[in-house]
Amino acid sequence: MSDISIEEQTAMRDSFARLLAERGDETAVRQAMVTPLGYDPQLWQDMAEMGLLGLIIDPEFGGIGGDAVLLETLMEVAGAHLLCSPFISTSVIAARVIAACSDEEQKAEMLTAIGDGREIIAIAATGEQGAWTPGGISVTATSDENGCKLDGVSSFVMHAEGASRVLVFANNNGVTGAYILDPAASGIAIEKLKTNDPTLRLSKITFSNASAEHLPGVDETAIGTAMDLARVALAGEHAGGVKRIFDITVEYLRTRHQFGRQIGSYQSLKHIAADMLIEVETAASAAAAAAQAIAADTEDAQTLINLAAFACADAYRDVTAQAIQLHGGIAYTWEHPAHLYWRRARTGLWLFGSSDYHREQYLTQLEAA
Amino acid sequence: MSDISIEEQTAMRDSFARLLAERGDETAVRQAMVTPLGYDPQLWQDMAEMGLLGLIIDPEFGGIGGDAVLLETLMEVAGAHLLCSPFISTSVIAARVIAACSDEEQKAEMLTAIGDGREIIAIAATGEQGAWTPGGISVTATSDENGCKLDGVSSFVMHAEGASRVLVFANNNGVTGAYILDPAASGIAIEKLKTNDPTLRLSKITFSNASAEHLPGVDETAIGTAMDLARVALAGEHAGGVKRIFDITVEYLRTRHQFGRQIGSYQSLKHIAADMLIEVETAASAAAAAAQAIAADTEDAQTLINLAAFACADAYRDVTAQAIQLHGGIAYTWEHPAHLYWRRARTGLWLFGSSDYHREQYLTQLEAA
Amino acid sequence: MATRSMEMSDQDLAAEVKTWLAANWDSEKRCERGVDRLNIKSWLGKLVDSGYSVPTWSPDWFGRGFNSKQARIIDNILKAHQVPGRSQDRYNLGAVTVYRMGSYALKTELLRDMLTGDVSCLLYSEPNAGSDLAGVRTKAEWVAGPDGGEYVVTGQKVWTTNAKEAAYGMLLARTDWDVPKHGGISFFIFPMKQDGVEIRPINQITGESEFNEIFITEARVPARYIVGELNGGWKVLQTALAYERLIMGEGATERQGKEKSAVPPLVELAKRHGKLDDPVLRQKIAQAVAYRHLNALNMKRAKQEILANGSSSLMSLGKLAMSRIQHGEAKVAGEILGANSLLDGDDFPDSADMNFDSAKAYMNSIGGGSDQIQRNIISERILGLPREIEVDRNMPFRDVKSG
Amino acid sequence: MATRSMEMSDQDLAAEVKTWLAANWDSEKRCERGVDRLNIKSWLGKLVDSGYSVPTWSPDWFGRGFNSKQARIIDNILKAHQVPGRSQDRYNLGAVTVYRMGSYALKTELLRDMLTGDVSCLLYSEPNAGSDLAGVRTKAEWVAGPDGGEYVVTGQKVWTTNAKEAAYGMLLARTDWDVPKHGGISFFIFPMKQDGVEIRPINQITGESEFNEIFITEARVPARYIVGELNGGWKVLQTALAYERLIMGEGATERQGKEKSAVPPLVELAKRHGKLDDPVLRQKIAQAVAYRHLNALNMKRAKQEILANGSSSLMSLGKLAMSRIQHGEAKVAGEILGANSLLDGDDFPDSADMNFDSAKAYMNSIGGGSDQIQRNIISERILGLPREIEVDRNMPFRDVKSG
Repeated sequence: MSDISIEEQTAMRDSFARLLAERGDETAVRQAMVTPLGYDPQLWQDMAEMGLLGLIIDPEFGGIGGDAVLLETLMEVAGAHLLCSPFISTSVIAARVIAACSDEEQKAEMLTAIGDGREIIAIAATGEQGAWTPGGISVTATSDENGCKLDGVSSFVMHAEGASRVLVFANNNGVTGAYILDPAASGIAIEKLKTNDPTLRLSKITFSNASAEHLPGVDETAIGTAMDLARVALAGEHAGGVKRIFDITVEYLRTRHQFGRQIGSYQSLKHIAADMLIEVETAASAAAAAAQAIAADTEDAQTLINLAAFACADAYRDVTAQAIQLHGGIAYTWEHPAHLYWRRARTGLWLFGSSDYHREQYLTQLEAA
Repeated sequence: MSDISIEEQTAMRDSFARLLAERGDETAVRQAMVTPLGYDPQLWQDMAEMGLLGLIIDPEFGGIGGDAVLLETLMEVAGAHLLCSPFISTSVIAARVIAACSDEEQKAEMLTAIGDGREIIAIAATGEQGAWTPGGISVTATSDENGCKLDGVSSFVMHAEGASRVLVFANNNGVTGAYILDPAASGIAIEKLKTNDPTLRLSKITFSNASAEHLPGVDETAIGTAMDLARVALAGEHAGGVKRIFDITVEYLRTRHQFGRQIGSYQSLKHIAADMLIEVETAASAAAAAAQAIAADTEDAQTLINLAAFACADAYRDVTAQAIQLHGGIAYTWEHPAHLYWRRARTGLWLFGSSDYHREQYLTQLEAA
Repeated sequence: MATRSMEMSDQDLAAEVKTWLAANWDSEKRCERGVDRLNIKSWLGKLVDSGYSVPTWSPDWFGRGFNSKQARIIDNILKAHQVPGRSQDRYNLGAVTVYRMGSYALKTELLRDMLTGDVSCLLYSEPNAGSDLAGVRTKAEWVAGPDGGEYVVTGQKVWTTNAKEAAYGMLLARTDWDVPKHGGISFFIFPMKQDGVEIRPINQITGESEFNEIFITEARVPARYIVGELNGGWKVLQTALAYERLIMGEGATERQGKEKSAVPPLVELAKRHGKLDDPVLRQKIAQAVAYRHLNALNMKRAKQEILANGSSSLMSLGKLAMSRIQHGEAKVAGEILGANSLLDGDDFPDSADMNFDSAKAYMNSIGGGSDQIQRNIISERILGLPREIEVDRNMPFRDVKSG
Repeated sequence: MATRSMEMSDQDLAAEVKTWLAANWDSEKRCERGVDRLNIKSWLGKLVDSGYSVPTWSPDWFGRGFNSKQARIIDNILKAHQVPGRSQDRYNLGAVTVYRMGSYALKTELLRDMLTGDVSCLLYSEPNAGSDLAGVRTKAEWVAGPDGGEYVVTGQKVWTTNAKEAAYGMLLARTDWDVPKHGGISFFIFPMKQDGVEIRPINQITGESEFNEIFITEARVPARYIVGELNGGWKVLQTALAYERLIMGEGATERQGKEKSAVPPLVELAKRHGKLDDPVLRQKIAQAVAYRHLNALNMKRAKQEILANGSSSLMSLGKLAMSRIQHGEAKVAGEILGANSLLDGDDFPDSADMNFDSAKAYMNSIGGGSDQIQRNIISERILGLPREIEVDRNMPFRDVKSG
């Protein structure tokens, strides 16, 4: 559990929300999403100044030392605003992986740089199957006296654009580990992938005898923990996003008139809205419960992580799909925000494992209970 | 294709409907379903007199010579009235299996008796898995100079009550065949099974060295054809049942008032009714298409049989479930007919293969197309 | 009577209750200390007089003026000792209604009996007034007599539990037919044990008969047994329903709490029937279990919100969510059982349970405000969307269409 | 002009058309016989004069008075020879509207041009009049002038296809603001090629821009271009919409017919991505394919009913059913593609198709009367349930709330 007071946490949440309202509104998102980088470097710097980039980094390395609960809360804010940023890559996955590194010097240098906003770290975590499981890794590491070399392909690499380093999960003689290298290094070929969600930046990286630095002490468990934290961050983002698009939709139901009545007075639309509310609240409960379980390290943490992963993603998918339907024609236009949430939701269905995968894992956990 | 004229077919349908309206209404169903027999022998005799029991039997043996289309049409009438009878057992499965028998004397005698209403034939088609596939048979036949003996268990036996004979599918040295015996024969133990649908009679039969007559010429294909015809008959029953419970429900929406309005004026109920109508019409189309394909022996007949099997069963299940919900409390009472349709629909989900099984078969057919 | 103080410490309170219990309740024999067999009426009297049965009520009326946290302390101790008659300020709906809304005279006359064994039942719903409770057509006509006279009641009520046991029915009846529907209803504490009250069990599709129809033919109820104002019954009902929802809600959050750690029943069922390896079923089982789990998480959050703010809009979602859960679980159970779903009865207990649950699920999705009514409530009260148009709201009830 | 006779035999008709075609159409060069390159205007003129372009219309107006079966014979021959300009009596909505409801003068002035290249577009929907077409706020104000004067039109229309190509727009505009909404609308054949008409493409979530917004600022339309009565536009619209539905329905049943024998695209997709062995996906694929198959069976039955009785209520179900089909297929395609669903563009054509289809499915579920409107129509017109309460039906349009 974090020792940051509730008041401080609330204050952080509020100032993050203010920041995004000012500098990360829909217009800003639309501007950022069409840049090659895919995010607003100035906003990234603002987040650094608020300490957000070191949110889960230990105070020893200049971070805030927040726990999963605080992370989830702030991700709800990010999700509500469709924040485009390498936050999950850099400040969640990389920060958590590096925190497990046993080379204290390496760790201190990199964590401090992450918190300062000096590092953007791309995450090469899975092969072309997009499985985000240890079995899905298809990069091989070999090491000799001259250091480590990477070979193979990693796809669905998040935020290679603008990244100062790439964090790669690779197998070295059957042992999964973490490696880090410069994206401009020789032996690394980055191919940008066109995505359906314009706020998402993905690449495919081919490694051919590329020199990389090994992060000692980072084993499969540490990587799994980092990815699970990322799943909860994503669940929080979903919970925040689904709430916002729902609020936008209910507001539309209140203000749009057809046949001389608010369309929200039509029972079929009211009933759809009621069903949507269950999904919205469920996403919030699931994401929060998973975060609390991680923070308190309870026995059912893994169960709740898997539950949140599919429940939040599915809720986001279903609610955004209905949001477009309830808006009617206006949401069929690119200019309306509904499809941005809808695309983000559809992204969330696959990142870090599909809903079917997480449902299967959830059941496996329950069998063992 | 049958050479019975459209006019004759319509006349048969109408007189069957009249018969059931007079002698097979809800009160009659409720009376019959609590008798040990589970059907009204007088009504069965009336059906015999109308020629219905020989519906698909060749005129040569005193039948009408109707095809699958006529059968499906009449089963819609039966379904609408929740007819309790051994019709599918006796006049569809047994009649079709026996028609494939190569012993003309045996065939003539049995088919004539079926058409006359003198035979009620129970069908022992599957083992305790309730799979209704050749692989699901768990009765073994052995034959020597003294005739055939049956051993093993058959469950979900339809209408053993009151049956004059039992038709058994059994494996003889790896060859599936059909056998017939007297339910009172030695070596046969019939255990009644309690069912959820009070209009359904099922038993488990244990055979221990029971003497049976073999039906020569009836192979796995002939049995499969008979079971497929039964599936289409059942699909027709579903199509008729789902239409009737839907009509009952819409009528209730029109006449029931709450808050000073017909409840059918509430948009959410109207919309549920609209969605139900799609299911109702779809069931009718699917059952009819399968029947037409069998009658015309088209290439896609097997595809359409599997499609009708799951589409009609699922439609019946979903519409009856909504019918109870739309009626509210009144349909929670035993006296209201809604639950009788609901139970019948739930029976249909499993008889002759589950919806998931038929979906799987359907896809297999399509792959081969 | 003992201390009333709100400032009493929790420890002192617990000690006080335990001392009293030790003196009055034999935990081993589960009866009043000093006797051999529980005489429930006598025991309830004792408990009511102690103030522990309705601890949040005023000391003028069998209570102690405790707050709800203190009441919970008392309740937990009584529960641990399996003491009957506890928490009647939460669960005895008839008594709560009389206490909250009855006149001084009515409380004096009825309250103690209602706390010491005079069970009450609900006489709200009618065949033509299901979702629309304000559409009641049971009529109550005044006739002169001593003590304010009495009302002669004729009509039909449905969906009543405990009707046979009940001494009183909380009756909604129409006392004025010439005003709009909400304005002509009165709320009576109606004596059940009299001629003119016929109770017939309802045969339900589950095979149970927990509910009854009540045929009332010129039965009598004293005018002084009206709760609230004459023709003010709708308001009384709203308060009574609010209590009912609160109790059901609390029950729901409490029941939820228990189910967490065990292996879910659907998983056990699949294991028992050798279906836990079926990948198609696994997805369906996981989703069905998840819905219940997620609802439990929502209810847990609701409880936290109630503790923090005194209320939670999440509470209203639970009943609707439960319909999806119950119907869904029964459906998946059916798919696990396969053709065995056709069977029933003692020889096939898993099938019997599944079939029962499939029917029983309608109890939640229809009873106590159908799913459709719940969606109205959620969209109107929580989301603030416009109310359904009520065509009969302002017309004299006589002219309202019914059927 | 040739025989008009309804009694003409099908063989004679076919022979006549083929003879005419042989004389006038060069099937190899796909243009008018005797020239090297198709001049569409000239060809359309020739076809229209032959009567084969609108064979069911009256001989007074470019037709031959044939019945629909005969028209189908002509159409099939022209289709086989890839002749442009056929079946305009079914597909040229602007011309059909003028022919069916326009005045003699209007037909004389416009009809031939509309059949020989003057395309028309629909100007019905507005930002505030989507489901509620009678809520149009585009205003048309009369000014005096020769030939009955003209109307000055100002307003905004949306969801118009072919706006850039169109010579005319079928315009719904308000000509009286002081009567209830349905009574103050007129239907104009509105000239598109004029100042005051600005066309802006709409960027759609599919990435396409097939629709436009039309900003009309003091544009002009002659008073004689009103179809039907002044303020009688609602009735004209209903007839026009009925034709549109009929055409869409026919299109639907025709398109359905083709897809039967081939392996369904979802099966091919799963095969391509090595997922056809996944039992969970197999169930979902089978169900998605089945929904389309079942709808085709419904539409086939509809067609049989139409042939037998002239109409079929099944027809109205197709559009609603199509929403479930299209959204469902796209969803299953996404599950087949897995994480590749994240990708898009030419490098990932299966993903691009799936993502496009996911967005495009809203075209059916929202456009042309949303699913919700379809359910109203089905429940009211087919099932005979009561109409939605229309609060604005009888109030002067000025007072109607909008937004």
